[in-house]
Amino acid sequence: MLALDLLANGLIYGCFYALMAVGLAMIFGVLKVVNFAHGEFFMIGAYTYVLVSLKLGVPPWLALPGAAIAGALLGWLVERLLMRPLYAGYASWGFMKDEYAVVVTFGLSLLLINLVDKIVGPYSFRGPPLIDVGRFALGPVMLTGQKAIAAVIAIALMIALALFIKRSVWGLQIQAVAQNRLGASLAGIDATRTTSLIFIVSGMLAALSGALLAPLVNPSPDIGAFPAVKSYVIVVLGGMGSIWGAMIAALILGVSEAFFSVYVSYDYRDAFGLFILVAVLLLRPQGLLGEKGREV
Amino acid sequence: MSLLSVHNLTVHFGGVAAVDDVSFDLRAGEILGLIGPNGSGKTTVLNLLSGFLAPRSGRVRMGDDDITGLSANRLAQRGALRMFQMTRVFSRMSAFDNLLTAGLARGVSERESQRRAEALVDELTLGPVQFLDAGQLSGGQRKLLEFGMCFIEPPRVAMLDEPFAAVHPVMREVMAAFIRKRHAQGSTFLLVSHDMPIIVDLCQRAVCMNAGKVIAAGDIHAVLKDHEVIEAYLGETPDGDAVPSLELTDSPREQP
Amino acid sequence: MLFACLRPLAALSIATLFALPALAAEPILIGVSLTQSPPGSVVQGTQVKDGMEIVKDLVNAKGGVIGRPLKLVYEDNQGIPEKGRAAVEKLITSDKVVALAGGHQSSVCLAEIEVAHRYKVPYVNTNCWSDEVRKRGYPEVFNTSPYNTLVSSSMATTLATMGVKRVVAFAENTDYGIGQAKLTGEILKQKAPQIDYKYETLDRTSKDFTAAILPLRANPPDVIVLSMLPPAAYLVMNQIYEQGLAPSSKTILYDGSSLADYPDFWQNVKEAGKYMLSFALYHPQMKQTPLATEIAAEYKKRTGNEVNRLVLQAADSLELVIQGLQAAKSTEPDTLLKAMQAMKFDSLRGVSNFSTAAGYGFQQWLDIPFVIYELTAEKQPIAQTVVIQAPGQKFDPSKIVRPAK
Amino acid sequence: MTARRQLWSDRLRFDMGAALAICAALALVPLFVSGPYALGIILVSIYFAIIALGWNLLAGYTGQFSLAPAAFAMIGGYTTALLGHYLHVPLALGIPAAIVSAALFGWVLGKLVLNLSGPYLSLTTLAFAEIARVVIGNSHEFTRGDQGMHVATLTQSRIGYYYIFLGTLVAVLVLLYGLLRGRLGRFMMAVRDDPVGASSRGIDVVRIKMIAFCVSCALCGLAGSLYGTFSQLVSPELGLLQQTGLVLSMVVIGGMSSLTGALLGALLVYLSSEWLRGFGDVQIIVFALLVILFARYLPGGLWGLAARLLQRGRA
Repeated sequence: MLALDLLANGLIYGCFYALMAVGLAMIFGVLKVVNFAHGEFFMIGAYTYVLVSLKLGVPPWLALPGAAIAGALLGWLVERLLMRPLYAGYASWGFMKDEYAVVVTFGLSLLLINLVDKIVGPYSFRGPPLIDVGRFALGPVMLTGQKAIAAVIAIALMIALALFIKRSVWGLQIQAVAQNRLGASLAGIDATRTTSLIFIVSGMLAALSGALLAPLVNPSPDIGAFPAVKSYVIVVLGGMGSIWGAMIAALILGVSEAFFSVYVSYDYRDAFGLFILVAVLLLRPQGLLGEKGREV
Repeated sequence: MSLLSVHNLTVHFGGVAAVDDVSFDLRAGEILGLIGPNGSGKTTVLNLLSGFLAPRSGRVRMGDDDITGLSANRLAQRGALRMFQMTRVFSRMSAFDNLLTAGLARGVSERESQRRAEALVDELTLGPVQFLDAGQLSGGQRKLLEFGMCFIEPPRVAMLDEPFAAVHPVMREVMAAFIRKRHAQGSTFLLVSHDMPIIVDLCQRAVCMNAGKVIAAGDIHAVLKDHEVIEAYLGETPDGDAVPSLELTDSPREQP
Repeated sequence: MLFACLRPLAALSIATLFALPALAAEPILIGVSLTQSPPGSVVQGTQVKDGMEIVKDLVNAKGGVIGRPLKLVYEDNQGIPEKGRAAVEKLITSDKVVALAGGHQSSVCLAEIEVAHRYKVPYVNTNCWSDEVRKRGYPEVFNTSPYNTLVSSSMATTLATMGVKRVVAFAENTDYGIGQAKLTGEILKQKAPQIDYKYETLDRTSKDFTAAILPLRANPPDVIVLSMLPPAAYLVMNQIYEQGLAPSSKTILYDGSSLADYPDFWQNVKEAGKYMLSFALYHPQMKQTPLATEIAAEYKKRTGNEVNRLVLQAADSLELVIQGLQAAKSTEPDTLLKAMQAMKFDSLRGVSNFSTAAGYGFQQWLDIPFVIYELTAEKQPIAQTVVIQAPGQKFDPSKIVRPAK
Repeated sequence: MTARRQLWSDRLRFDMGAALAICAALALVPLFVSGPYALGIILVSIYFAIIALGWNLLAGYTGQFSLAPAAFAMIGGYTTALLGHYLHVPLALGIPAAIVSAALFGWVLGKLVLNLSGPYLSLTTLAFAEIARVVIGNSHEFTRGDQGMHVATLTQSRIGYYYIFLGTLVAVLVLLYGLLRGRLGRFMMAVRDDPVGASSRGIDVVRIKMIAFCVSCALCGLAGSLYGTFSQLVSPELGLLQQTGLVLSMVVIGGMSSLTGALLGALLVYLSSEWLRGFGDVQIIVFALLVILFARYLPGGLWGLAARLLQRGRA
């Protein structure tokens, strides 16, 4: 009974986590760097959704794509203005890419959080629900319309992404660049354009998850911290750059967190995901799915 | 007397035997050629001997002691040095510092390493670039630098993986000369290459591998006349007369 | 070489040194350390600042204090104790403020009062509820803020008079939250040992509390006490509602941190806020000084929001300093201190004097007026809430409205 | 063309000279600056400088890009605080204990990430840091949670503390100099540039990595512990990810793989962030912009720039 509840709730949050994390996973796969501002992509999405619908009175269903566009735009800008040096002129930058990426995105996240804090204000907003269905019981499990619809959309987006990566030309290009940037560009793929595409998609997904969760997590300027840390865990857990791994890891994390916090301890709940992470890395450094990260 | 003896070495990659029951001896003071077509397992053997791969079965002995599965740095400490086809130098240190570091790594005192490094820089004609970061050196210069790093403390056996591949002829010559000189001084070499002229030029004996197996071993000329070897290189040969000899290709010294 | 490195360094340190004290001329400087950027509660920080600004402007409009204008020097402590410590030190040693006010987060206050104590500068605690702030017994620290003992004991009394059997408290993992939840438990043990009370700590940075709520569904308690601050508090409320746990004919929510008058309360909780009992420090029914009403009007004018307890607490804490200055007729910290200890403080919410008994009450305005009201409709303004316990009156359970089955 | 003699030992000596010059300058500051606040700022920036130097040893010289420096400062601080609070251990023992415990945790972390590289290593260290912070922050019974713990102080005199920190900084610099100019330093850089090559030359990569982790974390622990005694308070916020971000930006802005770089970066970044208080509540926004611009348009950092200019000047 309780177990069933936990499982359902865990799975739902798993889907949300997945949506947050895949974007980060894609950037990892291609640039092999940490994007510290990933949480702020989420935040921007959530705020766009909330403000557009609450302040401009746009219906939520239109605000959703609005958020996606905002995220895509941000992703594009970040790639264009900050990430280019990582691979344009590799020779000179190659050796300092880790620290460059971390510091630049760290600065970016500080900037975005405080900009929103000053411009929009510190108060948290509860986004309007996509459908006006209050709480309802699904068998023994209590749901709300928003929670259900958000989960459904999240799954739909996952499937769409999967098809996009597997089937579409762009998707194949992304895979190629992720596996071997040089090789891909030798094969005539415009690695730079592909990378900026990845940032656009990544930003869009993060922003969408922000928008979908806005009615559930009441965004405030520092909301980004929570999806960010979860995403880091999921991405490593799933194996760098492996989108499938990220999805599976997200579900595992969602469910196990739910059970852990009830049957073990609520206080250390947020440390728990990290514990799994460390454990997995010890047994299987390349993550659940995903290419090896070990040195020769 | 054999310095390095390899007994029934075997390693599998995903079911496929990349090295299959390989045995051979490396005699002290000789230059042994390890030849064979691409993908015949030469480099894998080198990885096994230099501690970057652990064999599934088989033994490797150096002198009197068993060195099977020792880690790369242990082997290096014991004097089994390895050079890579893709050079591995410390790109953000000056060439000179690379040599110095290699010396220290082999337990040579700082002052002594200094002295030897200076000597090696001259011998390897690295003088003009010795203070540049190794990352800025040309491919050939890096190979020379690696030679220096191996020989700053004379190794018991030097394993060279395709040292002459994609190197400017002049550099090749410097290397070849370096190898001959050290050989004359009694160093032992295991030379992996599919560049026949050089092999013929430098080696007394050779071991030829194909598809992970040793197909011929012994005197270089004998090996190169061996039918299996020729087939391995040239595929099926027209039976009957005029077996093309691998020795007829011209040796590097006659190249412009 | 040496100078190449030195120049920018010297330039900066000298800038930091001389640029700032330049201000300390004729106006009286009062230091305010509050949260203006995450991770701390910027929501509280903003309200505290609003309250202080209003009082300052009103006072200066009337010619200031002892003939000199007031000037507030703000420092952002980001809700981080360490930053608070540094901020207060800067305010004291570099801005030379005569007194400090505005503290609104227990962990930060605890770091700041150490500095105030070392430099012997008056420190007025605006909104740090943790008893620990008082227990340190520093003569420099005055508390116009509510305190956990007050809230916990009133809640305990309430629960006892309601005659409930099972109570579960959700406490945020801060000194305030855990402190309050524990204290309530202890007091209940004496007052009403028959009540089965337990509390669960929740991480205030987490967003999904369902896992903590679900186990209650099997056997819902009579009351769920919330010792949490926004935004986490809102999420917990919403998720309790989603799970159909409360409000119900059996279970009601009881808020222990005066949530209901935050400007963003209703926008964030909607139907989940209905039928919630709230321990509150402000209600229009409370007796108020003309100044209080003036401030309320001004706040409405400036922000468009109804005045709330935090704004008034901020105003009160600044008022205390002002009255101290008037009594002392000097800005000498120690004269000021003496004056503040000696005087009667007539606040926006009634006259008060500070207890000097050691412990949770040390230099604490003990009889802070409070009410307990119930929110009986969505988006209900405070004025229309149902008062269950009027200021100074007894708690009257019969007034509690419960949702129909 | 013959490049001018530019050996590691020369570069390092030059680097160290510059660093000591800065320290000398710092030693003179109290002659002109007496305000406890101004001294306090420089003092805190020295705290960051020590962490930055520690992290630089690990990331800049050994190529192990850890994201946990702040966490180790926190661990150090709490070691001293807990020992003092529960066992009444005097600081004379409490501070060394902090160094040891930080080194031990560093050893554990090192073991954990031994075979990881690149983003794997970064994120695992990040996870480790977050675990440490969440556990300390939520163990109220033991660590008093977010309220932090009170720590005894070495001296009430601000000048005194200033010179204690400066002295420690110099000691750390000397230690690092000795370590870097010898075998260890060279081996570390070898591991950074090419682990495989290093081991094939006879360098015990594992041992070198572990040493780097222990020393680096020990330095962070020392910094955290000293800092705790100075502010008489340790709180989980010491280990916030933002703090690590701050340290990283210091090193990157100052210049990776350089003693002076780390020191310079720490001083400039922290002092300017304080100086930016003048901007009121947009302070952090301006600061963030500066960080981005520096990282973006000044590869190699200030020290890289300075060094290049000085080279040109000499040649």
